[in-house]
Amino acid sequence: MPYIPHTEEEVGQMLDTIGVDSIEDLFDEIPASLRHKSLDGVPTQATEMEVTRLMHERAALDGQPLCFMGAGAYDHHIPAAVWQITTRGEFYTAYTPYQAEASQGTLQLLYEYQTMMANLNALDVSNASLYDGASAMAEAILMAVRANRKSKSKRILMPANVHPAYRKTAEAIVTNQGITFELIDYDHTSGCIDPASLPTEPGDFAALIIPQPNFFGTLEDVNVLTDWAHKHKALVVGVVNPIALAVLVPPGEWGESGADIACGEGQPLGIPMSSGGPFYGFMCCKQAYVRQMPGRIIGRTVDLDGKPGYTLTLQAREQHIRRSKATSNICTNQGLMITASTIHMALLGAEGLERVALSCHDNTRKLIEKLTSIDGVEVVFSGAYFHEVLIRLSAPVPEVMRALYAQNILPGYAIQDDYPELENCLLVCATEMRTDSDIETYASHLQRVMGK
Amino acid sequence: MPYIPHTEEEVGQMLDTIGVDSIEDLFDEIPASLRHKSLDGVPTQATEMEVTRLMHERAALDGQPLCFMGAGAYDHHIPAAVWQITTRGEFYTAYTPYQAEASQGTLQLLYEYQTMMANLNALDVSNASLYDGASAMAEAILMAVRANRKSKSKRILMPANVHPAYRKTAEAIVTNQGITFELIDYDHTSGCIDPASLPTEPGDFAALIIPQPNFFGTLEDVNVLTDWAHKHKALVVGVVNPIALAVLVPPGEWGESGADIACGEGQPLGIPMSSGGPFYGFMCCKQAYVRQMPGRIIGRTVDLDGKPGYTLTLQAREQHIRRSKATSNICTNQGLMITASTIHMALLGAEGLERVALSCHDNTRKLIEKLTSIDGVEVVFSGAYFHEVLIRLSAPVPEVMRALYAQNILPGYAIQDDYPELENCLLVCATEMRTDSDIETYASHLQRVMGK
Amino acid sequence: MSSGINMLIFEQSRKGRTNPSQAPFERPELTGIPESLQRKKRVVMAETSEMQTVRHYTRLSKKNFSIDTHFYPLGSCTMKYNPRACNSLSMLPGFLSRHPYAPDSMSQGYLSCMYELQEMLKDVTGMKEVSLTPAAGAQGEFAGMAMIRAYHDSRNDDQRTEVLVPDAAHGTNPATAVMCGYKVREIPTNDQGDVDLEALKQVVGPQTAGLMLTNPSTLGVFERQIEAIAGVVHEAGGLLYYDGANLNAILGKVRPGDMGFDVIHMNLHKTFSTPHGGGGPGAGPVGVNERLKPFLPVPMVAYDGDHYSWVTEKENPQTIGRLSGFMGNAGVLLRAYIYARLLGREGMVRVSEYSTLNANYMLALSKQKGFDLAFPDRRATHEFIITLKRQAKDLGVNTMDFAKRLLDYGFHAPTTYFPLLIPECLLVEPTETEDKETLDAFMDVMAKIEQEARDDPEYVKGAPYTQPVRRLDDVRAARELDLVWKSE
Amino acid sequence: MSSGINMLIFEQSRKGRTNPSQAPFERPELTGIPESLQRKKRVVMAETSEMQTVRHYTRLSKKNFSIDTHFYPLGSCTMKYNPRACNSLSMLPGFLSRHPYAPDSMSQGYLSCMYELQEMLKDVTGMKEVSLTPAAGAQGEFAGMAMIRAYHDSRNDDQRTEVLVPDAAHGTNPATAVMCGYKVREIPTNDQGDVDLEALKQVVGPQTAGLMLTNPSTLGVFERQIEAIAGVVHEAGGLLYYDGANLNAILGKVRPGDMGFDVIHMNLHKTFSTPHGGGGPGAGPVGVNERLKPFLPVPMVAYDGDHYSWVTEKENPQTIGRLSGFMGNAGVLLRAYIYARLLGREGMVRVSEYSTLNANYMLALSKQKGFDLAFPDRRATHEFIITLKRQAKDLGVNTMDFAKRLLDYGFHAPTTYFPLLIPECLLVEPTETEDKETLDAFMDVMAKIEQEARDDPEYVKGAPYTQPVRRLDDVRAARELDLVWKSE
Ligand SMILES: Cc1ncc(COP(=O)(O)O)c(C=O)c1O
Ligand SMILES: Cc1ncc(COP(=O)(O)O)c(C=O)c1O
Repeated sequence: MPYIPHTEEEVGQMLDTIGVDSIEDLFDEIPASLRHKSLDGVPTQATEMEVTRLMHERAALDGQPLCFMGAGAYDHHIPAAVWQITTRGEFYTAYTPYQAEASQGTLQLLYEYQTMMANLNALDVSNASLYDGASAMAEAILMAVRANRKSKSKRILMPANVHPAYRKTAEAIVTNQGITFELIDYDHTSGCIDPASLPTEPGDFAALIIPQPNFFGTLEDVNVLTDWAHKHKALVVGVVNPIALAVLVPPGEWGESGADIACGEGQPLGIPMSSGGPFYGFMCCKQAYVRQMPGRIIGRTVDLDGKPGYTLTLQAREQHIRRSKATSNICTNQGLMITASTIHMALLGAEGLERVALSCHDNTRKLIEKLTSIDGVEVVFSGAYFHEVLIRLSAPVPEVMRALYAQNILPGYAIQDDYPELENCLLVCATEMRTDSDIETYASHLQRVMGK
Repeated sequence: MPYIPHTEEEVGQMLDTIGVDSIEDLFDEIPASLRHKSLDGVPTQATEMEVTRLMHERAALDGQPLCFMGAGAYDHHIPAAVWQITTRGEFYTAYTPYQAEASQGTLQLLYEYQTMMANLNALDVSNASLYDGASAMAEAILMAVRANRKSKSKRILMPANVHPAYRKTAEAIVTNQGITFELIDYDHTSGCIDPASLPTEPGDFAALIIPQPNFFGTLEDVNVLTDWAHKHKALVVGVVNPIALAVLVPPGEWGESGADIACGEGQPLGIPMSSGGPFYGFMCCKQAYVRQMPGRIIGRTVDLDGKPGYTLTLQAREQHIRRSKATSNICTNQGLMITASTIHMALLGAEGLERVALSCHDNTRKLIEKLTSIDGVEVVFSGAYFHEVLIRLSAPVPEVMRALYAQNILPGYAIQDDYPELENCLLVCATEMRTDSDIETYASHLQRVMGK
Repeated sequence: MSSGINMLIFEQSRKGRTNPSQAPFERPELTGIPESLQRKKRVVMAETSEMQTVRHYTRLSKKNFSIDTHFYPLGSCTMKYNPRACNSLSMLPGFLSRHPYAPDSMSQGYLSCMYELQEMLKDVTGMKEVSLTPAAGAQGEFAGMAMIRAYHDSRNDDQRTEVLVPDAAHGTNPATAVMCGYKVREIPTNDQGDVDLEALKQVVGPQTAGLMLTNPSTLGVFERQIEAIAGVVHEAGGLLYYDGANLNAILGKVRPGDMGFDVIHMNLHKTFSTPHGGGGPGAGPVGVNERLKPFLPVPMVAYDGDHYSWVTEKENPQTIGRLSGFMGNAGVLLRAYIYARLLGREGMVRVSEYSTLNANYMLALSKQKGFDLAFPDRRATHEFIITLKRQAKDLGVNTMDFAKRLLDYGFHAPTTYFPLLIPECLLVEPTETEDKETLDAFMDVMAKIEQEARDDPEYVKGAPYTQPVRRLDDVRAARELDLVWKSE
Repeated sequence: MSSGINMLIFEQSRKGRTNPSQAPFERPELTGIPESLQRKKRVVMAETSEMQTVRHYTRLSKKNFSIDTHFYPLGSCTMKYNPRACNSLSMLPGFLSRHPYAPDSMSQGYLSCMYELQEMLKDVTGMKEVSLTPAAGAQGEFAGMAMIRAYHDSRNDDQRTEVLVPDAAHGTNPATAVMCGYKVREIPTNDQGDVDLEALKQVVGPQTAGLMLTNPSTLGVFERQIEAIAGVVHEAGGLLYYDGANLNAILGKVRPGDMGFDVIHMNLHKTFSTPHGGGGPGAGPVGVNERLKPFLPVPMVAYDGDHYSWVTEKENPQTIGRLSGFMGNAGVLLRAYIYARLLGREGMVRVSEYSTLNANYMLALSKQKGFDLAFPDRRATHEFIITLKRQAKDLGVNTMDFAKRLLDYGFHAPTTYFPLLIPECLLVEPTETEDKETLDAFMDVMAKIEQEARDDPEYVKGAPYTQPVRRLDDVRAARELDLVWKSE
């Protein structure tokens, strides 16, 4: 039987040992009235050969377009070594490291990950992953409300230029606990929050969210914003792009005393775009808040012989110990993605990460230069950018996009549904993967389409 | 530096330890007149990202046609597990197991391979691989000449329906040692060697080669041929398809006393077609000839504590011990392919191998039925077949092929260059991978093309 | 051992060492970004060569137990064989390179798989609609409880502030209820492992939003009074939530929908055998009955007979919303889809049959070998519980000691100390993919350890001896927090 | 240890156990094949489940040392990092599924890689033309010597029956010469590791077909008299064959073509870092100068500036012919091509520079630690030789003992007892991809073992102690042949 090793003879011996006549007898505690007969809605079994062919066909259907789309998922180079090691059975088919002594591989790797991630964010500690960037922001909000001892408020200040899907996710997850969001509008010239527009008397609020870069790709004045929030006894939650952190001031160094919590989407660090998942959410914070942090945390300790080793720690925060009083309900997290990301970061090193970041920035600059040289294409916002820029077309975006799809180009993300005020705007991105000739291809097709 | 871990500081320390000023100094024993300046014919270095893109483009260029071609390389299903395990670093990046104690993984696997291969061929022993099927036949010929104590002859009887590339390879390899081939013509009706046509007084010859199936796909009367050769004190070398052996009488059971040596191409057992290599040659023989066998052989033995273990054995046959008196010059063989093949055979089991073989046979039968129902298409030979059949078209084969290539179909192998007497003939094959609808696709396109 | 084997990657790092092939060779300028927003100090990462990195992580991997290398009978976790085809086929370039916001026209391959998976899961669970988006079991629970809340809210039934949870429940259940703004009320279990029906009746009422139930329960038995329980809760206006961690035990035998559940989550990383990856990712799709359909989390996939498309907030305005930036763990869902196609309807029934056979066989062996069972008179489902209370008391060797000693014999330990209400418990789940010889060997070793515990308890308490480290000091780990490596 | 860890796959096999997913479910009839040609008894294979198989071979793999896990300084073998990109890119579906007889029109991607590889190898070796087809070094040697023979034959120069081979040569050299129908004559080496030029002059003559030379030689030194040697052999009408096993040492520094060689083979699985796979596959392309071009083995790849095509017997009627059914180890060649593109001309020079630096550094450390060197006054090339003759004599602990003890410390042993003319030798080749810390650690361990040998020689002679088996009985293996498992 597929994947089942039992021979008929063995089944007989096993039933004898149990003392029943048939496997069916083992289900005799299920009320007969409830027993189900067949699974007609499930196709009949297929051989691996058949399924292989099917999946090759399905995968081929979706093309592999030239990607100028970002908006939360980025087309970066991933060294071949990353997934070849990550999919080794010992990493790929292990469980959560409950038996630490038999899981030192995963545990040491996670400790290394925590170190890399904390360093990248310039914060004291990191957890070992949350589901994705959006849900990590939701968890960061819950955490900030718990952690902010100076505020009784459940009010969160949320810039309107935070990724719309992140805001929706946060809403779905945190509002059941009475937490409310107050939107801060962005400055319609720069695309950023204008610090000058912030109220001098904002009232009690638990936390300010600061996206860096924001959804429009432009860079917030994180230092001023952080200091403002701290002045008002709120915590600061940075939502950051980890590649950008190689060249941008890290959350732990924002303003006078740094952001309190940083979170974001780990995908750019070695995870393929793969339809949006599995990705992973990262979260770092100051030491003072570590006991409020959700998710697994690995600590270094010693064994009976005094030899260093690694183990799950601070489990008293977690649902399997604290149950209804846990910091979060998260259990299974995104371990394997962390495996990949850790190997990815180790392979790139600081220098590599910087070169990737610089190249993304530079390619986007080149892209924008090319595109805006086309009649009817202009940059929307004046703010500095990292690797995404919002452009406005003089032609209807949906039609332009269709024409470019036909050329196997993903021209960017149409932002109109999320921001009705930004009609015919397209959020474009060029990572280190885009060559000059890719950019030329995009520009020339766009020119042709716009010229019609 | 790519792949080189040295820091500048370390290089300095190392040069100090050596006592030279520069790396350049280390090359001072090379006569200055010979020193080379630059490698202009080699492109400049590229990042993995660039090379990844290049190779994706190159791979995409070659299409993935619907394959009805065999002729020595076959499109079989390979379980996903095979190569995922085979490419684990411990198998993939180990050397030949010279230090047995640190290579028990590879060694035990090879011992298991030898067992499977000997069983498949119903012969006593197997080596641990040769380069490929063609060179294995060449080695088998050299071995037969050495092993046949009853014959002083270096004459080999070689059927004309042995794979032409195999014959060419054997010629290139063995004729330097004075070995000669005498071609045996095939029967032009059956496509097989007609036992009745064999001389009653063939004279002294060292060995008879028997292909099963032969290059035309038809089945030789191996029992009669074997007995005939043995009667004349020649050895019998079977050149066999290992998938076919699941259902065909194995070389060890041919005739009264079985073939003496069996060899062939291992590719059908878990190796992708991959432009023809790396494949591997297998070789099995009777116990009596084991010391004449070329290639590595693994033996089971015990360690100091009496525990079983595996090691290279009978090394006195090999070049690194015996040098000019070795049974062959082979050193590096096709180890990794054996790793894949062994896992492949273990995953399929006897039942799986049989079902693959039966399905190949059945699909080929269906294919032939379909194709010969087209006007102007007929089967050339009357012999029984396994999974390849020679058909003759009433239209010029090169043109037909071009038309089918345009439909992304590989219609088969045109045999004309090798056998001028078989004009407009095409050797076709349908493995277990071909569905009824694939066959239909081929037939309908062929019909259209032939109808023109 | 060889140099570096226990070193951290950072300890192998050297200033000036680089691996330039993995990033563009050039270092363009950073233009147009204000100084104040630029990073000043370079990140401390590992500066290692590619080979050092590959060797380091390859070696680290060898310090793990895993399904591919060891029997791993971790109860409630369903550690069964993860077909290798699911890995390679879900990672085909076409799937890996698909941007989540690619247009439908460039997504029909992926969307068709997701749609078919939704349909299969509906049939398997007996529910009316499925959303695949939750990223793991706990997020599925969240989605389920949030839908229950949305349902009551939509009826302006705002007195329902309590969620009932049996004391044997997994920790995620109460934690989830709280995340959804509910108070948790524990329901006791009777000595047969069933819910204490009388106790349930006493606490159920107009304040009851719902009951979260695992069936088969985490005690390794099937809740026989399920129809009565459903009746009691429904009568009070509460809804029934099904925790699908143990769906493996009943695939094709009985369906949560038929048992009266209103909403369920599935752990595809258990029942549908997607790999656990050392802690995830998982996938926790939710299925609902008719009345909860409007509240399902988005996105989902629709099919009009010709074209697959997304279902979003637009089509489902009452949705509880989104739970992740895109569509949860798409690649895990693909693996589950492939697994489901490989098994087909024939294979799915075998899953529950042989996992149940294996568990009951081990239960029978346990009895033969004199181990105490939590519920000796019950059938095992796909798992069962041994309690080592007697051994802990008589020999001073507890469940943790047995667990660690098992590692020395090359077996991963079963789940220990869960569920909390069985003292010194071992929750054993062999799964259907293990062979009889392995089960026999495991039980032989259990008996052997018991003998060791009798002969030399201190030795057993000192286990493990053969792992990369001996028993670790967890107390110190939590007290002297060392979570991030720092160079001296 | 856990059940099965040392078992053979056959011992885990059970009658009736199957893994049906890996073959078609149907069992069609075998029609039209005479009974007498049909197999009667089912093959004895392993009947195991997919998980058993995966677990068995995964566990087996863990019993290997490899580059990805261990320092592996096997002299003459060039065990350096095999970039993982070469693996994944050479295994793209388009490459794997290409039938070797696919038409040129469906092969331009593959053929262009092969053509460019030919061109690069020409430049690297300084030869005029390259054929990629030999499947490994030894087959490259065969091709080379067969071409030398074909050349002499083409000139009707049939008195040339001897091939000269230095005594330090690899065993494949004399074995190859014999396969080409030649007699072998050994040339002695002088005490500086160079060929004994006088001895060479004495045996060279009209019967000399050629000389097979490795340079740098297998002794880890560069043959300084190479120009004189070439002169002597050429003057006598013989040709010069270059064994390219040590090309790693001179990449971009000096070219065999410029040294006067007429034909060379390269071991791409050494210099171009294709993985060794536990014993292959390799690739042994041959390069030739102008006069041997007509004899190159086919197929090769040609390019007319627009289209890539095959060169076969048709275009090259004087070819020595074919050496394999198709084109040798195509996938290995692809890996080498990818490696060459990654390194580029800049990286290739670094290969020789840093491999030479590493070897000379270890040589210097060896001196410091008091080990005897085979050639203490010479530069090391990319490898060098320690001789343990003194330790064998004084302490009774020989090279094999050192080698086995090294395994206990997590280092693969260097090549032992080769070349044969250095007693108790260790041929050490660190390669350019190892870091200084590892080289230091290795030499520390060497010194430590020497100390152990002094303190407790029996202990060292009993090594290894930490491997899956202790020292194996090779004599018994050869005497009581057990090559195939048989069920009782
Ligand atoms: C009974 C039960 N419920 C819920 C969960 C939570 O699932 P997940 O870990 O996928 O979040 C688990 C898994 O650990 C479980 O065993
Ligand atoms: C010096 C030398 N020549 C020739 C060979 C033979 O090469 P291969 O093993 O690829 O046949 C080797 C490799 O072992 C070698 O070291």
